[in-house]
Amino acid sequence: MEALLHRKIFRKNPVLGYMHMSLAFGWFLLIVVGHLETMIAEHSLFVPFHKAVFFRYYEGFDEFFLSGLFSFLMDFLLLFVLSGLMFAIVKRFRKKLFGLRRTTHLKSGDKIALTSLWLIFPLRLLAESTSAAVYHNGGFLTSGVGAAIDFIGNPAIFYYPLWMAYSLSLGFFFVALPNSRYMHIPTEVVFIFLRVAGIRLKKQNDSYTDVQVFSCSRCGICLDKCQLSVAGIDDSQSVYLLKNIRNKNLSDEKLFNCLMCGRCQVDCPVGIETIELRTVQRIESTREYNSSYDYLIQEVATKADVVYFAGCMTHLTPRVISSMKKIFATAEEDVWFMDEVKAPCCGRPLMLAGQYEAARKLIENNSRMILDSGAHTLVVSCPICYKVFKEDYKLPDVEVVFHAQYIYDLIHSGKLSVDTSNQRMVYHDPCELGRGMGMYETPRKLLGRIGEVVHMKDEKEYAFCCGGSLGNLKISEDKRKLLRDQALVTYEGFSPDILVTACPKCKKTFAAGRKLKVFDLAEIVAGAICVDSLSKEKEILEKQEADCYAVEGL
Amino acid sequence: MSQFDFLQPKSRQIEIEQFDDRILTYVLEREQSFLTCISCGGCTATCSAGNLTSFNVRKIGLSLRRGNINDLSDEVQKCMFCGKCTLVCPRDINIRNVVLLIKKGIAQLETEKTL
Amino acid sequence: MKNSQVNVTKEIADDNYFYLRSCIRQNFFPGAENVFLDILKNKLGKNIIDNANHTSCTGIGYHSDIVPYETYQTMVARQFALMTEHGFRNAAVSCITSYGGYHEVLETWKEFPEEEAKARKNLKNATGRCFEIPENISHSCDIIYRFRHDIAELAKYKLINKQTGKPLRIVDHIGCHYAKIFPDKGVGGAEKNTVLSAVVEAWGGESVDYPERRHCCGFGFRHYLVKNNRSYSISNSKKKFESMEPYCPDMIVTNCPGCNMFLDKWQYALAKIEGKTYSGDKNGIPVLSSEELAALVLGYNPWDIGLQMHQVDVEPLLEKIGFDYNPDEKYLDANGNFMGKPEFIGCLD
Amino acid sequence: MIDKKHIAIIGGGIAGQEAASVLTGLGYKVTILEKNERMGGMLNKWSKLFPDFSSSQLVLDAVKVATDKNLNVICNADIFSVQKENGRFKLSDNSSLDVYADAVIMSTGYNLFDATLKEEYGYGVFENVITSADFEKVHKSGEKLTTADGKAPRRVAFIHCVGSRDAKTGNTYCSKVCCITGVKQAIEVTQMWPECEVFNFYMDLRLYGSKYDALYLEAQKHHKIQFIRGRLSEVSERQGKELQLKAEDTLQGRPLRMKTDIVVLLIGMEACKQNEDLCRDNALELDENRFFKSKNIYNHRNSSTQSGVFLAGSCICPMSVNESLESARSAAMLVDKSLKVQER
Amino acid sequence: MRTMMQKLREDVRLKEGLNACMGCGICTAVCPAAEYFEYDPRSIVVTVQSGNEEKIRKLIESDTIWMCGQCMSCKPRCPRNNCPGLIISVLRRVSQETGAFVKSRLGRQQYLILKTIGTNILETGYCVYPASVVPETHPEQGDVWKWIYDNKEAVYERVGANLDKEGPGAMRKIGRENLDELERVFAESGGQTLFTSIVEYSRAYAKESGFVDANGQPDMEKYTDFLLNEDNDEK
Repeated sequence: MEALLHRKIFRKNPVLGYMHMSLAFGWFLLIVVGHLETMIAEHSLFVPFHKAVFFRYYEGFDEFFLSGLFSFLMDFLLLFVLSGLMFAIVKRFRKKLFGLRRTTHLKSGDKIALTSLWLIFPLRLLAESTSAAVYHNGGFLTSGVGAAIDFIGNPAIFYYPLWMAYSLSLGFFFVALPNSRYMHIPTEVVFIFLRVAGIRLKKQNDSYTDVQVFSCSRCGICLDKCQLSVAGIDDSQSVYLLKNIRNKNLSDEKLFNCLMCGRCQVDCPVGIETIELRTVQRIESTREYNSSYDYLIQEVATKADVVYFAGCMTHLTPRVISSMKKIFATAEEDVWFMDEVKAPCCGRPLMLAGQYEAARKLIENNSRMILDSGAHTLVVSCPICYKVFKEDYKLPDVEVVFHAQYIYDLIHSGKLSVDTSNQRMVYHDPCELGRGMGMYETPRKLLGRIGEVVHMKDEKEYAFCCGGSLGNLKISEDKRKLLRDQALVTYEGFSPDILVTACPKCKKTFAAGRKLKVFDLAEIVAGAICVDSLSKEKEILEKQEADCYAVEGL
Repeated sequence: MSQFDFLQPKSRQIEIEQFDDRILTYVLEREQSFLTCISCGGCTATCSAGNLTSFNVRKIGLSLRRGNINDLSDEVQKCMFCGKCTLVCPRDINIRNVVLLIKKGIAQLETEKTL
Repeated sequence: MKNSQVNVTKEIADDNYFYLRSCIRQNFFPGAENVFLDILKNKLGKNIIDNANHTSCTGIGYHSDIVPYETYQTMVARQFALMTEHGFRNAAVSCITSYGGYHEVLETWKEFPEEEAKARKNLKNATGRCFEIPENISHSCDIIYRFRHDIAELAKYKLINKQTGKPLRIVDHIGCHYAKIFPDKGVGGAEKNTVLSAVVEAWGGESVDYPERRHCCGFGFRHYLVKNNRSYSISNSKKKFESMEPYCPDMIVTNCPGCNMFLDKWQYALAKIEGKTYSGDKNGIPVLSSEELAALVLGYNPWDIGLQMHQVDVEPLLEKIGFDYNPDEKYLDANGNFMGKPEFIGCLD
Repeated sequence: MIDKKHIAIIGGGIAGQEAASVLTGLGYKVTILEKNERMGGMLNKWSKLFPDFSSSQLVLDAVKVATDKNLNVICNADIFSVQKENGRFKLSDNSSLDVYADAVIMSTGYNLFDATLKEEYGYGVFENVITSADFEKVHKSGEKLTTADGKAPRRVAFIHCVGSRDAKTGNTYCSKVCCITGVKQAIEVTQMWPECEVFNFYMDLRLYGSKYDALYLEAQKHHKIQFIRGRLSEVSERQGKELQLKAEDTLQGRPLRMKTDIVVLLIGMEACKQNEDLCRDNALELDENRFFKSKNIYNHRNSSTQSGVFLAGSCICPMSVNESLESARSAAMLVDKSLKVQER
Repeated sequence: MRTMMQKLREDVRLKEGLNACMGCGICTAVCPAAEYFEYDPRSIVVTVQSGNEEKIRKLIESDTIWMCGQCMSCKPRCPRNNCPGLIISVLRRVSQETGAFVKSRLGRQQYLILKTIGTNILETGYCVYPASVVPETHPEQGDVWKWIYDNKEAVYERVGANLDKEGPGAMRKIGRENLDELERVFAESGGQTLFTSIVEYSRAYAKESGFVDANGQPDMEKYTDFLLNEDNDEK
């Protein structure tokens, strides 16, 4: 049913949703009802397919059970489909009315199929109408049009040619289908079934990738969701990716020109795993040259309850680190700052570049370090790291916690107390955290304890990418700035006091835009720690210092 | 002439004329921003991999420009793609892509002997 | 180079020289030193003394770092003391390393008088000798340069190919320590040194420039002295040969005994290693010092001045000049007896 | 009584002319003493200006002083003595010319470094080694830069810091404008010969002025000019007059050898030799770089060590065109101020 | 304890050789050694200029300082009137005085040079002496030299030299009284101390490295063999 209705399209735009529904669902019903009608007319459960499709051609003068109702129903459905078709034609030329700014470009296979598709239903109307004129068997629509035809000339003259034209257009459509976007009609059903059954993409090309690839109807909804369009990049979006995979002409320039932000995937009516599909292609494309990182040596781990891994990017936002340190100290947590001096990257950036095998090496190295520390919790403050630690590291008995959650828990358990203020904050969902890991509420709850989080339209799964994404290896910095500004201008519209995010990369990207003051949520929390806990922190620091002196014998 | 086995003259002087610019061309065709490198070393300073081993991103760029493909293919393997270099580059060079292209270019050279 | 822009005019004493010999030249080309003395005394009528008491200046030891600078200064002071004792104020130096060294020491003493005082004290304590600072220190090539026109007047031969009538194409190599340490101490300065090219031109030859003209021959002191290090030495000589090869030189003239020896011997070694010479023939490019060249134009018997001690055969060069010599005397000893001959002369079989 | 006061300006380059037009505008009587036949000074030799490639003629035309009853221009006047006599200055040249003035502005400008002094670079020896001034001459003529035998160069190398920041030439100071000139001329070469490879050998790129760095970026980005950090050690000529360069690629720490068709030496600015004469009969002093010494380099940059004598333009230190003009205007204003103080 | 920098500064040649380096690379550009070794005189000067004790200590323990060929081609080019070659001489001296030279392969060769050139100087008064240019260890000297070597007396006499004889002339025998003076000069001016320093540190290193004879004393013959064959790492 989902395949026919596509609720997501409705969400995108009701008119567009109606268009697809009327065409897909309407046609489906025409076939089903027509079949039923034929079955009743023939008094048989098994009727030849052509008989049902061309029923009005065969159907002569005989009245049968409910034939009047069926005539009406069939005409109504035809009208339903035709109305959709009308929208489709309008959409081709006036796409804005449908909430679409862009539509896909057609290729020759598509054009034949599209033309056939457009012709099928008007021809059917005309053919059935002539039948209606000849046999007087039509419903309200066909008999009406039939009467008009009768008025123009002898319907019997048009009778054969029109039925012939109708069947030809139908034939053309099915012949053109495998080479066109309408291939999705058969494939999608299979795909939706498999998806519901819980099957997901593996890290290599296989038949399931083919199923997904062929399930794309090239509706183009992903085009508008894609922020790259803002920067004038309009040949690398998911729909083109799928097309290029299908046509086996995918270039690196297009493959790696994607933010991997996941906005397209959220809105894909068919639910194609666009990001995973692209990841698979990147893996395939770079399989030849994964690095071995022989130089990595196992550093000695420090025993602690909690391991903090700041990550590469966080090292460029030292305020986040100092905030985390302050939070740890205030909460009196036993923490080992694993990459304070040096540690390999988490591996996620390599994965985004397709180099999963290479990332494995870093993951192994880091895993051993974390396990050696004997910690029960790994805290990360970067969503890029969080995703890979959570999904790809095998760390038995170690809970991987994002700092938002971790801080929230500290507050919740009373280890940390924060002051409230009336600051208005816009919270920017980092791609890797939001769409990537599904974490939307925790940061908001946390920030809500300190100030007011402004509610926006483009948030959570519809949030913008900051433009700084590591997923895109091709986009120039100038173009990144356009994406960043798109988000910033939108956020500015809500006149917040500050912009808060939970990703060092987003923070740096937005900070460079100089439109709003940008903070990581750790900074917000660290800045809001109650005086009470502050004095406690001071006490601890003094004690630590005293211990140091004791050790050094001073 | 075994008695002369101590005589193995080999110059390490850079001869601009003898540059192997195949990888450079390959990269520049796809990533123009590399042209504007001023060899400031910001990338090397921030590099995550450079913190762990002798890896110098700036020198990767130089080896690329000077056509030292041998140096390049060994060195470029050390990159972890973390992207910090790109973030600090004063000339907004897409260094991650440059590294990706070098890796790709070298892999292609090795398999196909052409680019 | 004829059209040199900067003319470093260097003072060269015109008589009364105290001769300071070169370790390497005595060792490999002793005839060159003898004939230099002979030319000065007997052809130009100058007063030059060859003193038996002077020793090596220990410059090779100094530049290979086993002789400290204080010791080197004191050794130089001893040479000056011998000069002083014999009443000479002008040094005629055979060796380029010494030449550079003497100037280096003098320069240090000028900058840091305490160093001179130390050297005087050391010398006094060790030998009881005292010295005065020489008035002039010239290299043998300087003196030849100074009297190049006198020599040209006395010359029996010109540096002209007798068959073609064209000047011989001569490349020069200036020892690094001649002018690189103190450019104003070399005729023409460090960059476009003219001390040899002017001599060549005065005697009818054509001085030919080549890109690596200023490059070191590759001696490198410790680089030659330790066998395992000699790749440095040969590589740099090779660089020079490669650079001069396209200019088809008839010979190389040098002012430095070390360079003279290396440029001669490395051609042979390179031929053995690479099977190649840079002269277009199997012999190699003859390498002569300015002393030997002067002796040749003056018509000295090539075997009296020791040209049979060169690995690259000089006979083809003698033929080009049209030199009247007796090839049969080449390997006869002082008494006219055959003293055996090298198994092989030249570079390639 | 401004109109009675007479100011002599030594040097009719852009600084001298600019100062003259400010002063005549204020009503002073002004005499410009130019040693050459025509006014305009060194800028006459330049074709296009950095950083925007405006024609130097635009500046020359703009500074050209309008004929004014108060203005007297004397060309071919090679002043060699400035003496103070009875509170006025007496300026004399080699002929019988004597000019009396109440104040003097020195705008003697600069000399170009004589590249033959940098022997190892072979200027004057190798035909394909030229200077930045030679390049301007070619550019100004509208011709294209070619090798000595008229061929299109396949490669051109620009050498920075020739006669600047070099103890060997006695000029240890930075001439300031050569870096940007090198970038500008490198671009001009690629504009003449799009296929030509251009290399700039530099020690530091001192692109100090507004919009200069943008030109550098443009040179890299759009003109594919390559910058190698290393000071040129020597130039030698190969057969066929092709040149060979030696430098270190200091960023790699390796020596580098390169063949090239043309070498352009970016020669620095030196103080005028006449400055020494001009100091002889008065309290004027030269600084360690042989430029005129200012009373103090911060707030009395235009005042010389001799009261009544003021400094304008690149006789103070190397300056670009716009700095020189600004300097001239401020010198003129200072003259005005000091004469008014005297008046009172 | 004097710092490395103090030791370097004691040598007057450091003052002559180092004014202030701006890292232009003109020295490396013209350096014959830089062309064939992983060697960069510019960076040596920069290190000395930095005054960083740790770096200087590492430097004098390294092969790097022994790569210079002392041609002094760097001297006339430096725009700041430095002389890298001279600075390197000072580093080598301190390296030998402090024993750091035995820590590098090229540094250890100083013992070989001492044994050949040092011995020549003290025993003959010459740095180079015909009998010590043995054709077997000097194959590049070629067949002509072999002939000269084999017929020394006759050949030198033929060309007017005075080999090993009294009186003046090329390759004459330098009289005992002169050699005694020479020895006293070495003793007086620190030459002998340096010789001793090189020998002692080399003996200690030989012992440490297991070149010992039956009595547990350093076996310097074995050590010399080791040095002669201690090869370039790159080969």
